[in-house]
Amino acid sequence: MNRPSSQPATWDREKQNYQARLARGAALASGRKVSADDIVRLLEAVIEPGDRVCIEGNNQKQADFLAKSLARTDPALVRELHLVQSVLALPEHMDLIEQGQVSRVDFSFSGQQAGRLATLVEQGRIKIGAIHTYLELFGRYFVDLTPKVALIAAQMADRDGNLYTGPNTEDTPAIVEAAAFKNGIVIAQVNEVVEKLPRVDIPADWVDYFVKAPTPHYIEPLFTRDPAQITEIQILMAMIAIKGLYAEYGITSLNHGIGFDTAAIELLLPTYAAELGLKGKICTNWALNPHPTMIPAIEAGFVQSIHSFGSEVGMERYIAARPDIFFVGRDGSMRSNRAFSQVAGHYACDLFIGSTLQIDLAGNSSTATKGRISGFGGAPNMGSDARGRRHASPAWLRAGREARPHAVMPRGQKLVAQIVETSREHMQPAFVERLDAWDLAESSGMELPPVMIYGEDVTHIITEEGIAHLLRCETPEEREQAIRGVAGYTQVGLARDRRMVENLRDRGIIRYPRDLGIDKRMATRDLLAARSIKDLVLASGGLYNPPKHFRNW
Amino acid sequence: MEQFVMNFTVTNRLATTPSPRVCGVVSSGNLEVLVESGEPEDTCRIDVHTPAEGFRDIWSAVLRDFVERQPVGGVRITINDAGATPAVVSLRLDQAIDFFRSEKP
Amino acid sequence: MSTLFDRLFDSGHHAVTIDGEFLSGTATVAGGEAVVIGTHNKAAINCGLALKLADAILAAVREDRTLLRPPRTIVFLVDTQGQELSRHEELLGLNGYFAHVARCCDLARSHGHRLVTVIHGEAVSGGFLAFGLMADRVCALPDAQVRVMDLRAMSKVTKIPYDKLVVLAEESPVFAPGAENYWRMGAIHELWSIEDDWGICLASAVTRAGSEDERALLGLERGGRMLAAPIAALVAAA
Amino acid sequence: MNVKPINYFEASARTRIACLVDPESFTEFCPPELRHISPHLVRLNAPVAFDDGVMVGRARLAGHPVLIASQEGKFNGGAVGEVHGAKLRGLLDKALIERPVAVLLLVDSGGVRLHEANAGLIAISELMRAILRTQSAGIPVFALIGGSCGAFGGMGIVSRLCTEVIISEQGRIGLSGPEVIETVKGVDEFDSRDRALVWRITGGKVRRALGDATRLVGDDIGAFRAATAELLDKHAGRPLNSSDLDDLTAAHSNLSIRAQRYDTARDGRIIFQEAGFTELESVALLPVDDFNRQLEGSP
Repeated sequence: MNRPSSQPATWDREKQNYQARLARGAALASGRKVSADDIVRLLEAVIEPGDRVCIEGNNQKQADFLAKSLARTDPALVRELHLVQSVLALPEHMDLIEQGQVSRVDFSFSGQQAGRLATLVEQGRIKIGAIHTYLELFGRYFVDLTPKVALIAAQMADRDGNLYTGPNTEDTPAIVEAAAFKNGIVIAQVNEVVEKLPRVDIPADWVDYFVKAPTPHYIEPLFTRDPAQITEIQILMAMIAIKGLYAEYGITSLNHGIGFDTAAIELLLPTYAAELGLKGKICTNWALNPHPTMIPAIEAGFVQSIHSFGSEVGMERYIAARPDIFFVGRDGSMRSNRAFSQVAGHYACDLFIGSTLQIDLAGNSSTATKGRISGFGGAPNMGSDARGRRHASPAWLRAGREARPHAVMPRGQKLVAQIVETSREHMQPAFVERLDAWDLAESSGMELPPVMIYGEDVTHIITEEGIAHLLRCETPEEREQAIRGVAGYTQVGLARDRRMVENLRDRGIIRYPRDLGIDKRMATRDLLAARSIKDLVLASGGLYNPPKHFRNW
Repeated sequence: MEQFVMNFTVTNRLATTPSPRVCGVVSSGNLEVLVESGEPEDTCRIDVHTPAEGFRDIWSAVLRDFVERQPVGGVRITINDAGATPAVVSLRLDQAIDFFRSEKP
Repeated sequence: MSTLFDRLFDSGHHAVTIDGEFLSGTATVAGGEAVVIGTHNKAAINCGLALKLADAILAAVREDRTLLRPPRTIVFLVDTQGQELSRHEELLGLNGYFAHVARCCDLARSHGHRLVTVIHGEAVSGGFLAFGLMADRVCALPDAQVRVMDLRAMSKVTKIPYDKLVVLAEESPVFAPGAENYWRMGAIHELWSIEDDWGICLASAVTRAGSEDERALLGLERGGRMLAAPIAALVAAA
Repeated sequence: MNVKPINYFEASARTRIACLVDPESFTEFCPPELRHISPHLVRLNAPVAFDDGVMVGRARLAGHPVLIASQEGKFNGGAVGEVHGAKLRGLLDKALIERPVAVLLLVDSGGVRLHEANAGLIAISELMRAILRTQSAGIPVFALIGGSCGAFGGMGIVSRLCTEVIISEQGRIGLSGPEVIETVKGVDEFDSRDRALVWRITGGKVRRALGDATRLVGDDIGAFRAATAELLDKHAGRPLNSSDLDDLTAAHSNLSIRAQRYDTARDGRIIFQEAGFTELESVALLPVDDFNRQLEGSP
């Protein structure tokens, strides 16, 4: 037998490295506590070139002070970093690339920085590993993209370093879990240091350092949609969605996107849907951020439960007062969790409905436009059939039967709907022969065109023209005509085969408002349960406290 | 600015001559539609004023469908558009003609 | 300032005091005493300045009434860059202070005072509305700058290309800056040249100042504002 | 379904008139089919409206004859151009002939229309003089303010010339818009995105507390109608006394006192405080009726 090499095997190199980092940081901390003045030096001490770093931040909560501090480190010391994080939202994230501290990124969404990122990619100054979905990126934290350094944001710490992440827990547990248990350094910025936390969300022994940031971490009120901006066309589409999709399939568990189209549906539940007798029959259980536009539906008793990815600014008191609906801790504040809510949206919901910018003839949809690399966050997880799903529900089973009428083995299908007005302002078409995503992939050297939801996963398209039941189509040709049939006056719509479209209509694959018994003239703003932010405040009994730039009184 | 007129010949004609009606407001993404009685009685004449140039085909498709839905003769319709989508144009035309018909002469 | 006063008032006879951006006093115009109220240094009119203007007008009315003498002419010397832009002024309700100045002008007019404006600097937007435009007769000196907004700023707000605005401004007086444009539209009655004897001009302006608002007709006559008068007449006759 | 009140804020100018006055009583002067559009907008290739963004006419309200104008805030921000301004001015000229109980101006305007800025500025000056003349003739002029554009620029001045000002809490009166102040003076001077602050500076409640508005009503056309009817009853058969020197001297003294009292104020909270409100943070959310009760009950 061959003996292994004489060198004894070492199995804790990473651990030794972790301890060496802690030793370098020790002089700059008092226990786990670091002062804001020392944070840049601490980062320089514990970070090594080539590290995978996660700067926590989603489209809501941001570890903005740590991001700023990292951007102030010496690029000679802190370099060749690989960012592995949900969102590249802050200008500092881009500064890190421009300053040469970061050379590679893996992420999910870039929002406001999409334009700058595209420029940096074209200039060859940054390499993108992949643009993930949230779940996919979280998954890779535990396989091949484990962060070596996690810079996270929490609301409060106690003196020992236990953290309270509060209503905006969001991504923190997933990030910390991966870093803390794989020899990574966890550094938290907190808004306050207190004697006793309302509850412990992250235990102190998973945290290496915490720092009180000079200003509270930024939270974007991303899910606030002012009802005043909802149009008659969106109301019409919401009526079609409620009658032609929700009622038709009896959808009880679901997720909504964040646009005005879905906000319109939410505001029609206590009025239009209630009149149709749908209370208790649809929209009872949600994976959803606490949208303010849900308040009237909740107050009307439409909703049984909501689990959230994150929270929403101004909704704190309302949520705390509705523990029957939201997931609220023993302390009274909500607990969100993006990873779990994404899992819920993917596996436990029967329907996802959201908007998009472009849909092609196969039903592929994308929000990507030329010159902007933005990604899709969680939409692809929600907006895809969960092939691993094994529990049945009437809506899921029915969709499965419609999609595979001849299959021998009974199986369901997730309902994935895109809701979109056929043209945006100034005749910009939502339906196109070819997605802009192809051009973007070409110009940025991406391996895949950035498609948000693949056509094969889309079961329904709703426009102001009507609803297309794509899952009922038998051939790709039928599918194309079904899409053209609701594409209105876009070139795609005008090129439809009128005979085939009439045939699809006879078979209930395309249904226009008149086929559904919807009177278009009823589509007025009077149908909204709330027509302004103020109406939402009143509906909440004064518990909802909207962000100041949403108020007009 | 683009301006054009389209005339559609229809069989239905109005029994009465209601007063002119205006529907909608000229604001971004919206339009106003003025409906009046006009000559000849088998024609629906539609004047369009729009700031978006190069969409005449779409306009004619939208208007053709409208006249198909609401074949009313002896009517003159004038549109001041401010970048409305076809969906909004169709909805406003339907509302305008409804209001017009319900108007007393 | 005193060069201007010397040219405007009879044989340089004037007693006008300068208090910051505010001018007030008396001077001889066409052989009689006139009240002088004005602004200079491109004053940004705020509540405080509006109160001073109003106060001076009320004082003139009160004095002449108390002394039982014929109402004196009031000369407004206008130089304003517009209203002061500030949160504090808005909170106080600057618009209401401007309305008050307008009411005071109207009161003076109804008491028989003739109101003559001389624009000697800028006359811009809200400042001009409050102070100057309410007079019976408005005169502009050669370097007067009258406007709402300059063309570059207008181009930014209306999203109409600047070059296009410049071309269109040649054809029509309705939006581009310039005293000449306001003359064509009837809001400025007289444009004085550098060669004119401004004292004689002012005296003649006082004589010609009428208490009816005939600016729309004047704009029609001068070809700069073709619709204001006929449309107003159409509505009034409906 | 329950019948909801019709929001004044989001109603169109036409709907406001239709719901405000007695049914079927409105006759429009210079109606859209006459097509008196702005030639200046045409020249600049900008969208035009058949009524140029304002309708004027005659109506009855609670039986009282009135002349009425309504600005369309959604068309170019309700801004005043040559035709728009001439219609308003013509309406006030007509008041001298018809002698209605009052002229109602449903103001919803950012002021002068930049596409025809000179014509707009002059038109507003003419309107100011016309209002003063109408009042001198004993006819009151009311401003009703509750639209998305409020009453700004020259129309802010015009509103404060009116005999009565009825405003909703969504309504605003001012001179320079917050965006303009922010652009010129910076975000520290005025953060226009802080809507709550914007309303504490120019909004209906603070204007009512200062006395710049004579009535504060809810955002409901019915509430505007009720308040207008009440004021028409008050004015009917009693011609307005034109302001004399004593009135203006008194007004002057009030404005001087205000300027001194609030000489450094930059936030409406201080005005609510001086008006006797104790819970300053909740004033914004206070229902209109409670606000009015507390205000009128205060010294």
